[in-house]
This record gives sequence, structure tokens and C-alpha cells, in this order.
Amino acid sequence: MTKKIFLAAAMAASYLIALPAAADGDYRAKAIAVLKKDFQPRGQASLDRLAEDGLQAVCNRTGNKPPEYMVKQLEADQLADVKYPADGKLMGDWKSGEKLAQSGRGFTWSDDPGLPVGGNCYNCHQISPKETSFGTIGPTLYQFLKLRGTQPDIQKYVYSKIYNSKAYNACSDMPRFGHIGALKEQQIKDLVALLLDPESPVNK
Amino acid sequence: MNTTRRTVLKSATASGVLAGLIAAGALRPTQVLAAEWNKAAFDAHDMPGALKGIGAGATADSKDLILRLPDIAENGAVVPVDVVSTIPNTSSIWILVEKNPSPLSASFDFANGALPEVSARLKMGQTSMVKAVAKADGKFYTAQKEVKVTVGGCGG
Amino acid sequence: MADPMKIRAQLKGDVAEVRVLMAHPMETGQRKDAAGNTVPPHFIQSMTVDVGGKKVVDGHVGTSVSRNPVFGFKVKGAKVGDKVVVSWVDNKGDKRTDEGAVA
Amino acid sequence: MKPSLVGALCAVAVMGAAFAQTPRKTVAKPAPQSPPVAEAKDAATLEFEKFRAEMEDSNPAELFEMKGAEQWKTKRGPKNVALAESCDLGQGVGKVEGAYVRMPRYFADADAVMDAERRIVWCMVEKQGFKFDDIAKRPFANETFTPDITNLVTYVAGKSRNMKIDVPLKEPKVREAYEIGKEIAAYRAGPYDFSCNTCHGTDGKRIRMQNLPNLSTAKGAMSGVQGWPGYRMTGGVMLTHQWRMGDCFRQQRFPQPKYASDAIAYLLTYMIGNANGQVYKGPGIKR
Repeated sequence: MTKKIFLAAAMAASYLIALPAAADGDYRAKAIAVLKKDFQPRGQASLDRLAEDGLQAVCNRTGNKPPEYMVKQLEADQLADVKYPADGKLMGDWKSGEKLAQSGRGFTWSDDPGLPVGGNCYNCHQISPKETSFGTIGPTLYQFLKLRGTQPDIQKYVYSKIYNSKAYNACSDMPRFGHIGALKEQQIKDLVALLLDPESPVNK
Repeated sequence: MNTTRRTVLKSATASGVLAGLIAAGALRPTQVLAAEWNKAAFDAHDMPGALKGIGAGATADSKDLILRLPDIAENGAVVPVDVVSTIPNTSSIWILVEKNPSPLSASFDFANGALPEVSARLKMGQTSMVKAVAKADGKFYTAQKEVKVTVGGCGG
Repeated sequence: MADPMKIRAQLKGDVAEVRVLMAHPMETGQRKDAAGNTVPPHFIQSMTVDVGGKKVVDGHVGTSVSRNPVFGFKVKGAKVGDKVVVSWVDNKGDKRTDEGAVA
Repeated sequence: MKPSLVGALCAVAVMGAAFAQTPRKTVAKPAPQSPPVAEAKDAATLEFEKFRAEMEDSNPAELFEMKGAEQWKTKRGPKNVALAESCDLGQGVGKVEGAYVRMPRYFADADAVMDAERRIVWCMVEKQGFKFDDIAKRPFANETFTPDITNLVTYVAGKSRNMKIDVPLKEPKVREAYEIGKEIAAYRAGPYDFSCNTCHGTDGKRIRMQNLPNLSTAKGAMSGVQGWPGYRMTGGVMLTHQWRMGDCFRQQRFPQPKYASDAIAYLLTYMIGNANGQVYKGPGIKR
């Protein structure tokens, strides 16, 4: 651990200690106590899901706007968590990616934990022009190759973004699909292809 | 008119006498009300069969038969429909959904001052043509409109 | 026993707008329950509407009318206070008659 | 996931761990994209709205309202008492008019902030002698079953038709419930890092074709209030706010909130409180 990181952690700690009293009163603590008291496990949704991990804790305490020095560190840490394919290939099959993007299932108390988890992509993004029922929580991904394809390391960026969205936006609304084990390596490759394969309807 | 029948029906509902009669086969439920439920028409599995069942061999499209339906159904389980006939002497109206497993949805006979119009709510399993048929002076008239269904209404 | 209907009849000019809500599952016979068993058909087949002691509508219904059906009719020549009586019978012989009045 | 539920110190410990990782070379971050187009109402939504008034005017919810009215008046339960002669919804015993739009509120007899459904359940338990666990076992309607509580809530809601929402936020206990509810709405956790606000904290967003109200605004909060309890066209079932909140948590990938609990009452205080001053149109119809 470098001295700089240690300093950042120490600053974050003092920031967090200072924050709840200043901004939240004790309502936040009370809210957490209420959640703990008033929820019950059901299906695969166990009570440990109510606990924050480190990143959630920071986002929750800062209204999803951590100070800049923390953002850099958080994003770097999340990026460090991304595991890239051993074969170095980041593009899979866009057709499989499209199917995966359509499925919104997975992780709810009513989902069968034995069944594969969907990508949930169309819930929030416009992707293929053929699918007109799309959400708008995230940006449109239509014409992705044309709009973004010239960026350096674009495949690596897309793979990493799907694997762990927080590597690029510490408090992003988007889930960390690889980090939590929701999507496997091949599935993420297929989604990369959906966005970057010139044959994908996204780029037609 | 059947004030008597209604009284019988009401008191029977309270006492359960009628249920006994039905169970004994003395009085079939459909006979309590006037006309028979047209089994052949309601059980038909396609539009020609249903039209044949209601006796509508030859039909003609009429702009005086107004069918009001959404272009896109918000939910196929509940599709609002209004049918209004301005064809003189319209005595009956039928509503049919072409792609439903049994296309005939409902039929209505009007009398004693009832205007030949009806509103109802339909189930639609998929995008389909909806057809209204009106009968006036023994002739059959039709109107139709396609309704797009994105969420089907027959699977529950 | 079947739940009561809700009947509303409003006079506009000399036309009564009659609206009926019926409590009925209107099972198509195609739906599967949570256990995967097919739910048998159970639907209203016939209905009548009487206004002021005269039968005005004689209706027949199939499985593709929505659950908890809603029907609207218009009756010319009705007066405030006229009794509105609606009856239905379903494919199992269950039935229901309810009354309202033109307002 | 480490349990760090209460207090800042815990979180700092977790934070320390998060920061202890070695930084890696950052991949270039592409420029931000142009915003999505779909803010304007699409043709489908406009088409639905054309038929909305008609659907609302003849809403099967009235059937449940009617049944609830009957059950409100009828002597029921082990104590054989009618709610009409025993239950105070905040406007006096048995008084139903305007009660729904003035809840959640604080009830001293229960020492709790209660939304309408929670309060009626409390009356059923305390006044009529029903067992809470029996009610909580099957609290929501499905295709073959509608619980009495759903009918009762629908009836009570219908008695506030065309009245203004007036949650008494000036009462300290209600105010506190509101503030806690606001924190619950902002709390991100679970496998997807979702909070209520992930979907309901910004204007003009939607999931697939479903518009998402921003519950922090008066207008958005009202669209979270309007139409509940609602007759759901899918399945033809009558569902309440308690159900709606629970189903949001399901989709948030959270565990299940307990029926008629503080958590739901506080969240409802926040949402309905934000809708104060706007006119409630009674039980509605939902897709």
C-alpha cells in the first residue's frame, strides 16, 4: 500500500465519521435499524443482502457523490477486481448477447436460483433498433460502434464496464454483473459482441 | 314480459330451490334466461365457423357500424370495446376476436327501447382483427379493426 | 355464492346509460395455476337486462370476455326510478340477480 | 458481503479494506454519450390514455369497494364486533370519510405511525380479535383469492375520493417516519446495488415501457399514490400499496419486507407525504 492510498483511506474515514451527524441526523442509522428489524428472508433473497459493502457504504453516505479523491480510488479498486478472459479474446457471439440482453430475470426472491441470470440490459438501455420496448435509466447503446468504436481499448472498456460498472463511475446505477457473479465470462463476451460486432443489429 | 320469471329467479336464489331443479335436470340453466347459449357459434375455433354458427353467411362491411377499440392494447387481458350501430332496425350485435381460440366473444339482442350499442372488455391472446357484426332486417353487416397486443391476456 | 353485481343507471335526456360490473373469474379453461394444473373453464354464458319491467337486452358471453366483466348499454324511454334488474348464469349453473334503479 | 449495518465506524472498517487493494492501470474512459431520446410520450402511451377515463369510469375495483363496505359494517371476528363501531382511522371511531388521504399518521393507542392498511389490520386484531399472523399469512390477492383486508382498504380508500392528500407531517412522530422513509428510499444494497431511488429518484425515466415516477417530487409521488389500491388487469386482482411496496423490494433484489411493518409505513409516509395537497381520485386501475 502506498502512502498516498493510506492517506486517502484515512481522509475517507474522517469524512465518513463527520458526515452522518452533519447531514443525516440519525435518520440513516434508524432507517438501517428498521430495515434490519422489518425484513425477512425469502427464496434466495437472504437478509445479508441488506448489508452494505464498502462501495455501497460510500455511495450511500455521500448521496452517490463521493469527493473526487475518493472517486478515483474507488474506481481504481473496482477496476482491479475485473478478471479478463485467459485467452485474451473479449468478443463473443452477438446473437447470444441479444438473447441475454432481453432477459430481466435473476436474483429476486421469486427467481429460481438454479436458472441462469439475464443481462437485464433492455430494462434500462436502448440497444438493437428491433426492440422498441426499452428502458431509459441508462444511455442509449444504439450505434455503439459508430459513436464509441474509435476510443482506444474499446473492447476492454466494454468488457470491464459490464463486469464492474463502478470501475468507471463509482456510484453508477448499473449493477456489477461480473463482480457479483451474475454473468459469466462467456456471457460478458457475448454482450461485448452485441455492442461492438459490426454484424450486430446495434451497428446496422 | 317476465316479471314472474324474475320473481321466481330471485326467490329461488335465496332459497336454493332453483339449484335443486337444475341439479335434477328439470330446468337447464340457460332456459332460465330467454334464448339458448349458441354452443356451435361459441365453440367454433375459427372466424368462418363462428360466423356460420351465428347464421351470418353473407355479410357486408358498413360504415354505419362503428367499432371503437384501441390501436394498441395496454393489456390484452382487458381490451375496452364499444360497438354502435346506426343501421335502422338493428336487432342484434356480435363481437368476435379472430385470433382467439374461440373467436366469438359475445352476442346481444336488443328490445324494448335498448339502443343497438354495447360496451364491453375483451381478452385478447395476441394481435388480432376484432370484428363486430350487426343484424338488421335479416341482413348482416360488419366492421373490423386490428388491435395490437404486446402483453397477452389469456395466459393469466 | 357469487358476489353481488354493481349496477349504475344514469338518465341523460330520455336515454338511460346502464353500466354493470359483475364479479366473476371468467376462466377460459386454458390458464394454468401455480401448481401447473389447468384451471377448468368457468364463465358467464348468459345475461339479461330488464328496465322498467321490460327485457331490453338478452346477452350471451364466451370465454374471451374479461375477468370481472363490465358491460354498458343504453335504453331509450326510461324514467328516473325505473327498476333495473340484471341476471346472469354461468356454465356451472351458478347465477346471480341484482337490482338497481335509474337515477 | 460484510455485515456493516449500523454506524459509520463499521463502514470505515469496510472502507479501509476496499482501499487496501493495489491500484491498476486505468483503461481510458470514453466520452459521455448523448442522452436518450425517449422522454416524449410515445404513441402507445397516448393510445392507452385515450381509453383511461373509460377504464377508470367502469373499474372492477368498485366490486371490491362494495364488498369492503359490507365487511366494514358487519360484526366479525372472535369478538364479534364491527369495524364501523370500533375502529378509529384517525377521524373518530367508525368515521371513514377522508381517513385514507390523512394517513399515514401517528396513532397513540398503537404507539406507531400507520398507513391505512396497517391501521385496519391493527383494528381487526385489537378490536375484532383476529390473529395478526393469520392475516399476514395471505395478505395479498391472487387469481383465486382476495383477502378481506384488501376489500376493506379499497372501501376506505374509496371514501377519500376527490379529496386532497393531507399526511400530518407537522406531527413530530410522522415527521420522523418521513425522514426515516426518505433514508430507506435512498439505501443502496443487495447484489445489484439498487435503492428505491435508482429507479424512482430521477424524472422522465422508464424500465422497458413502464414510466417510473420520481418519488422525491410532488408530481412523481402523486403518481405513486394515484390509482392505489388498484385493480390490476393482469390476472384481474385487486392490490394495495402494501403489495406495491413489497414488489418493488422484490425487484430491488432485497429480501421481503414484513407485512404491515414500520419499514413500509415509513416509506409510505415519505411517498404519500410528498404528494400532500394533491387530489386523490380513489381506487384505480393498473396495467
